[in-house]
Amino acid sequence: MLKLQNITYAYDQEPILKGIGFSVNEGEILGILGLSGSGKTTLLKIISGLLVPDEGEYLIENQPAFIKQKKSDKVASELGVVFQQFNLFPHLSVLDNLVMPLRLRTKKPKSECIATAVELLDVLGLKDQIAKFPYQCSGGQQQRIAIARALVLNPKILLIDEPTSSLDKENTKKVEELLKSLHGRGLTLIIITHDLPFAQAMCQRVIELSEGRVVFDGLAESYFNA
Amino acid sequence: MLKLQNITYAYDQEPILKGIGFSVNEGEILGILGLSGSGKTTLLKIISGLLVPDEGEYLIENQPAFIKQKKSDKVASELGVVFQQFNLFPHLSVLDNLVMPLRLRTKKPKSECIATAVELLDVLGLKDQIAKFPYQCSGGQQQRIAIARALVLNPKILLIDEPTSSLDKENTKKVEELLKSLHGRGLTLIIITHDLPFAQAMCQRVIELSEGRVVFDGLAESYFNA
Amino acid sequence: MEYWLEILPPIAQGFKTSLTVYLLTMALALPLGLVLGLLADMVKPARPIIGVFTWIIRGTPLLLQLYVTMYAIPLLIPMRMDRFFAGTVTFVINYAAYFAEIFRSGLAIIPLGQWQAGQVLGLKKREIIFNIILPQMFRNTLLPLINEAITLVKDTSLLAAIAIGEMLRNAKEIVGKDLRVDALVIAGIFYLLFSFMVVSVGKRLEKTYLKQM
Amino acid sequence: MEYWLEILPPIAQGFKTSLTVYLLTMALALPLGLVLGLLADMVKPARPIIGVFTWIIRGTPLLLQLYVTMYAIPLLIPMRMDRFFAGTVTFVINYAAYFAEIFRSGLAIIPLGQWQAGQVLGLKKREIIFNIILPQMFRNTLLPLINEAITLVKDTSLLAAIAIGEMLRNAKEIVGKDLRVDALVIAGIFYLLFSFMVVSVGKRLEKTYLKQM
Amino acid sequence: AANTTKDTSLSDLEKAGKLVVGYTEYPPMGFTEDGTVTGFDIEIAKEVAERLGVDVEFQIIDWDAKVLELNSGNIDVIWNGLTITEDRAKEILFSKPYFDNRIVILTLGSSTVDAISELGGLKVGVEIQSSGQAALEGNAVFSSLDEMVKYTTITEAILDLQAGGIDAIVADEIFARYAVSKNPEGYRVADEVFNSENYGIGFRLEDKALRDKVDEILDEMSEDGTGSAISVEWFGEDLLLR
Ligand SMILES: Nc1ncnc2c1ncn2[C@@H]1O[C@H](COP(=O)(O)OP(=O)(O)OP(=O)(O)O)[C@@H](O)[C@H]1O
Ligand SMILES: Nc1ncnc2c1ncn2[C@@H]1O[C@H](COP(=O)(O)OP(=O)(O)OP(=O)(O)O)[C@@H](O)[C@H]1O
Ligand SMILES: [Mg+2]
Ligand SMILES: [Mg+2]
Repeated sequence: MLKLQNITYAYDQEPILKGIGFSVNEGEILGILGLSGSGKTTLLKIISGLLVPDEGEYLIENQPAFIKQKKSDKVASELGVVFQQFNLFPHLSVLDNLVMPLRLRTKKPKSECIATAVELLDVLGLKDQIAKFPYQCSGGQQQRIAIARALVLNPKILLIDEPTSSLDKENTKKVEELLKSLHGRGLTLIIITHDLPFAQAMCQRVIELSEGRVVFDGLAESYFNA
Repeated sequence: MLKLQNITYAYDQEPILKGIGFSVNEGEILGILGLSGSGKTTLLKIISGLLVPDEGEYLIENQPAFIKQKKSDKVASELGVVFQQFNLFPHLSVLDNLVMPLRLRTKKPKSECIATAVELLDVLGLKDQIAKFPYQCSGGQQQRIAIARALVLNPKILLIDEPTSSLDKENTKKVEELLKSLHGRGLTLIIITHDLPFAQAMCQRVIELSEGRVVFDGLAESYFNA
Repeated sequence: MEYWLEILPPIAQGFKTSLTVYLLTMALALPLGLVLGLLADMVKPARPIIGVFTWIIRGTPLLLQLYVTMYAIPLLIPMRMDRFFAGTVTFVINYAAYFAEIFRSGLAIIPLGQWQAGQVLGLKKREIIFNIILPQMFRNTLLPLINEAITLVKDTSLLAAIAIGEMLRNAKEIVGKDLRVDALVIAGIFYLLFSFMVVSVGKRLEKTYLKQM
Repeated sequence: MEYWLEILPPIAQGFKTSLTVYLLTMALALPLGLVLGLLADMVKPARPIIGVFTWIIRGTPLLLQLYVTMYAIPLLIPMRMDRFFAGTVTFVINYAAYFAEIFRSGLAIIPLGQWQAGQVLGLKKREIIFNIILPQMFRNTLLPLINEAITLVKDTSLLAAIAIGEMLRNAKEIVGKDLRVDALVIAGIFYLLFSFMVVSVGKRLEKTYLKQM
Repeated sequence: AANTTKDTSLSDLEKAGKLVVGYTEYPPMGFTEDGTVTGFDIEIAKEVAERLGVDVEFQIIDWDAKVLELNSGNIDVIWNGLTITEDRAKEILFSKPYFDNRIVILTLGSSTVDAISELGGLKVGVEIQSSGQAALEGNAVFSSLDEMVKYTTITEAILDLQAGGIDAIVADEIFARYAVSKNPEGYRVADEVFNSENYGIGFRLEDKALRDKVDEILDEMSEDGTGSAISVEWFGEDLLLR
């Protein structure tokens, strides 16, 4: 489904990714692990089309993801992304953070969009927060809102950066169950995380980044048993 | 050292803390646990003097922490705080995020302050990032910068909100060791976390919040073995 | 009092003229300035061109610009210039330059993450701008915009320079004729009420946009 | 050309006057506006008072304010008002009101977390303001401030109303005398150069302050 | 108020030792040339001050603020082609008329307008509240004009005349003659003129003693020939009115 080959990226001359290659198959759950600063978030921004790689090839469903430095429409329409810093819309209520993109993307009537959004927020234990603004929510609530916002559009592939960093055990479980059920319905998942128990519970395959290179790429089982 | 009695707090009529009471002894490591949204961060803001409780008493070294709704000087001079969202200074380099408060508080010569800051950043594996600005740092790097900024002032008590949320195992270890060594030199610690292994490794005593009340207050051992 | 009633009509007539130019200028200069501000923020090659434009327009007095449109252009392209049209066009261009810089400022301080969040949600550029960027930009720029909106109230008096009978000129005319300053007092009250309305609209917008977030 | 050299000295002389008032106004109105903006942002009871002040000052024309300082005050308190002093004081108060609103805007959008971070580091209010808040506020307000700074260049021409020999008046005098517009062209060039300097300073500050963060 | 308090204007002036004359840029009555103030009014005023035994200081003023300047004491007299009108006399104490100014039609050199009646159907410019405006409004031709366009300054009227925005200007003769003298090809003055008007020196309402003294000096100057000499120097003929 996704295929990256020899991708390099540098921030102002400082090389971060030094030739990354791997592929993601449809319906897979891939974990991306690595130390803080190893380039996981940078890689996520490349996969989601926000950064253009300096070199290398990136194919999405066998077509180039970047055509003349501009990302193809496919990238945005098939991918959902949860950012490490959430990037919620501060001027919109929690509900509108979901409803606004949903309405624009699906053109469905407002009431229908609201119903979809409320349902999803409820699953993540956020029913009481829908009228609040992001700044009025706790850290873990914000994280779940960000997850809900990415999922409400029903992406084919979900990229998610540290999804459980601010979550307690119980909420982690909720997220885990939600993602697994969506995976059961065909969602492909790419999860960046340092939460090893969570990774072990979720991922089928794992790659590990270190100093800008892939140092492990294989089954989760063999990674965690090594 | 700190003593809270029957503290209540509400955001616009929505009661969050409903009568919190506990005390912190000198040299203790106290963990505050609880579900997302249970009021941990709110409690931290009260302890650090940023929110004035609606009711209840809060004593710091046997003196009221708030005098006529205004926090006493003691609060700021003895406490160090790491926020859940870091609140780094975006206009200052990583180094200056530490040096600026250090110079203002200690009035020591600049070179000395820089040396102190660089040393601490080095311990946290941030030596290569000192010239960057916060937005140029990865999530885990930002978290460590925030920890460093609170520690550089040598507080007597450190309040720290989810200190390992964005950290991998290796960096969590670094933070753990640093905090333990400072504790050995007399630092009192209040740690809000949902990272149970980390809590177990660090804390002597634990309190658990649920729906605005303290539902557990006792030794860490008995909490984790329950 | 009787005297006031007597001099009110020409002042009110002038006020109507001033108000018309005011509303036209706001209605046209705001969107024009917004487009320029967005271009300067988003389209690298457009930046220096807009930079020169805003420099020249802001760098020369509005009065001089009115002279140029009204008295110099007809010398180059033989034509009879309509006073009202010339005045309005000049005001729109002048204010668009100031608005453009304010909008550019308001855009520059929106975190990159907001654009990125819109992009990964698959929103079109236009949708991102209207639903994510502009609401946050208005918050950042509201008070400076009110400043300019108030300045415009008073700048309408410059229309007199191209012989348009705006309020202040009509009032001054009465003062010159009757040698009583009542007309200026009335004009002053009109200006103050007008600017008070602008400030009130601003305060109401402030409540919606300037709240914490 | 010879004619230009002949009319240059009075224009340059006027420019010197305009420049002096300009520099004095900037040097005094910026800090005054800053204090007002900070008070309005931080001290709740001060807000309505400052609100009324900025409304009245911004709501009435600068020209009228010059008349009041120069001609009305001496009628109440018998004194000979120094023209230059009256002009400068009026300009400072007027611009402080505009600056105050811009600063208030720039302060309102700084996240609360920045204040809180300063507070828990045990910094004094003054230290927080100077080291954390103001640098971020300048970033938020730089371009609107440049707008006002450019407007001030041209507003100095209002000094003519209280008979101060600023540049534009001197130029107009020459036009009236010689019935040739050369003097206005020269004045226009002076204004353009002056505002270009202001814009350049702005661009330089932009590089330091308006970068991503 | 002037009757109840004693008029000390003359002695005050002698005490101050100088006469402050308010003027605007209005060539050739008063204007700046090569950095010094000169003109017909200015030269007369210098002579008057000399005979008063005081120094003279010329203070340029904004014409809109002339009464304010006078009443606030910044200047002692307005002396710059100030037309005597009934309305103004309520605010200003006038000297006897000293100059006769006629109102004329100024056009581009290419125009053929020569009579007032020919203004019918044309756009005519005036300076707002000037004697030109009053003269035009008072004339029968006013109702047949295409439009009377009012400018804040006469300079703008000249600019618009050149730009083709208007066809003629009605203004003071001295200004019109001055414009023609600057550019004899470019402008011309129509033969037929409107009524004439008189210039006077403006004093504060209570300064009667000073006004009377100045009038007395002007009479002297007229008799001994100094006045006419100055007039001839500026206008080529004796226009000083007594
Ligand atoms: N805008 C930037 N400019 C310069 N350097 C950057 C920028 N963004 C990231 N970096 C650097 O690139 C490296 C990789 O950053 P990245 O955010 O990809 O790390 P990460 O693997 O996601 O780490 P973490 O687990 O801490 O989030 C880090 O050393 C970081 O300092
Ligand atoms: N400014 C605010 N206005 C209104 N409600 C708020 C505000 N801040 C927090 N809350 C609400 O108060 C409750 C407690 O928030 P708090 O941030 O203290 O939770 P927390 O225990 O730190 O959670 P987490 O582990 O997710 O960070 C939450 O339900 C939150 O939505
Ligand atoms: Mg990251
Ligand atoms: Mg929290």
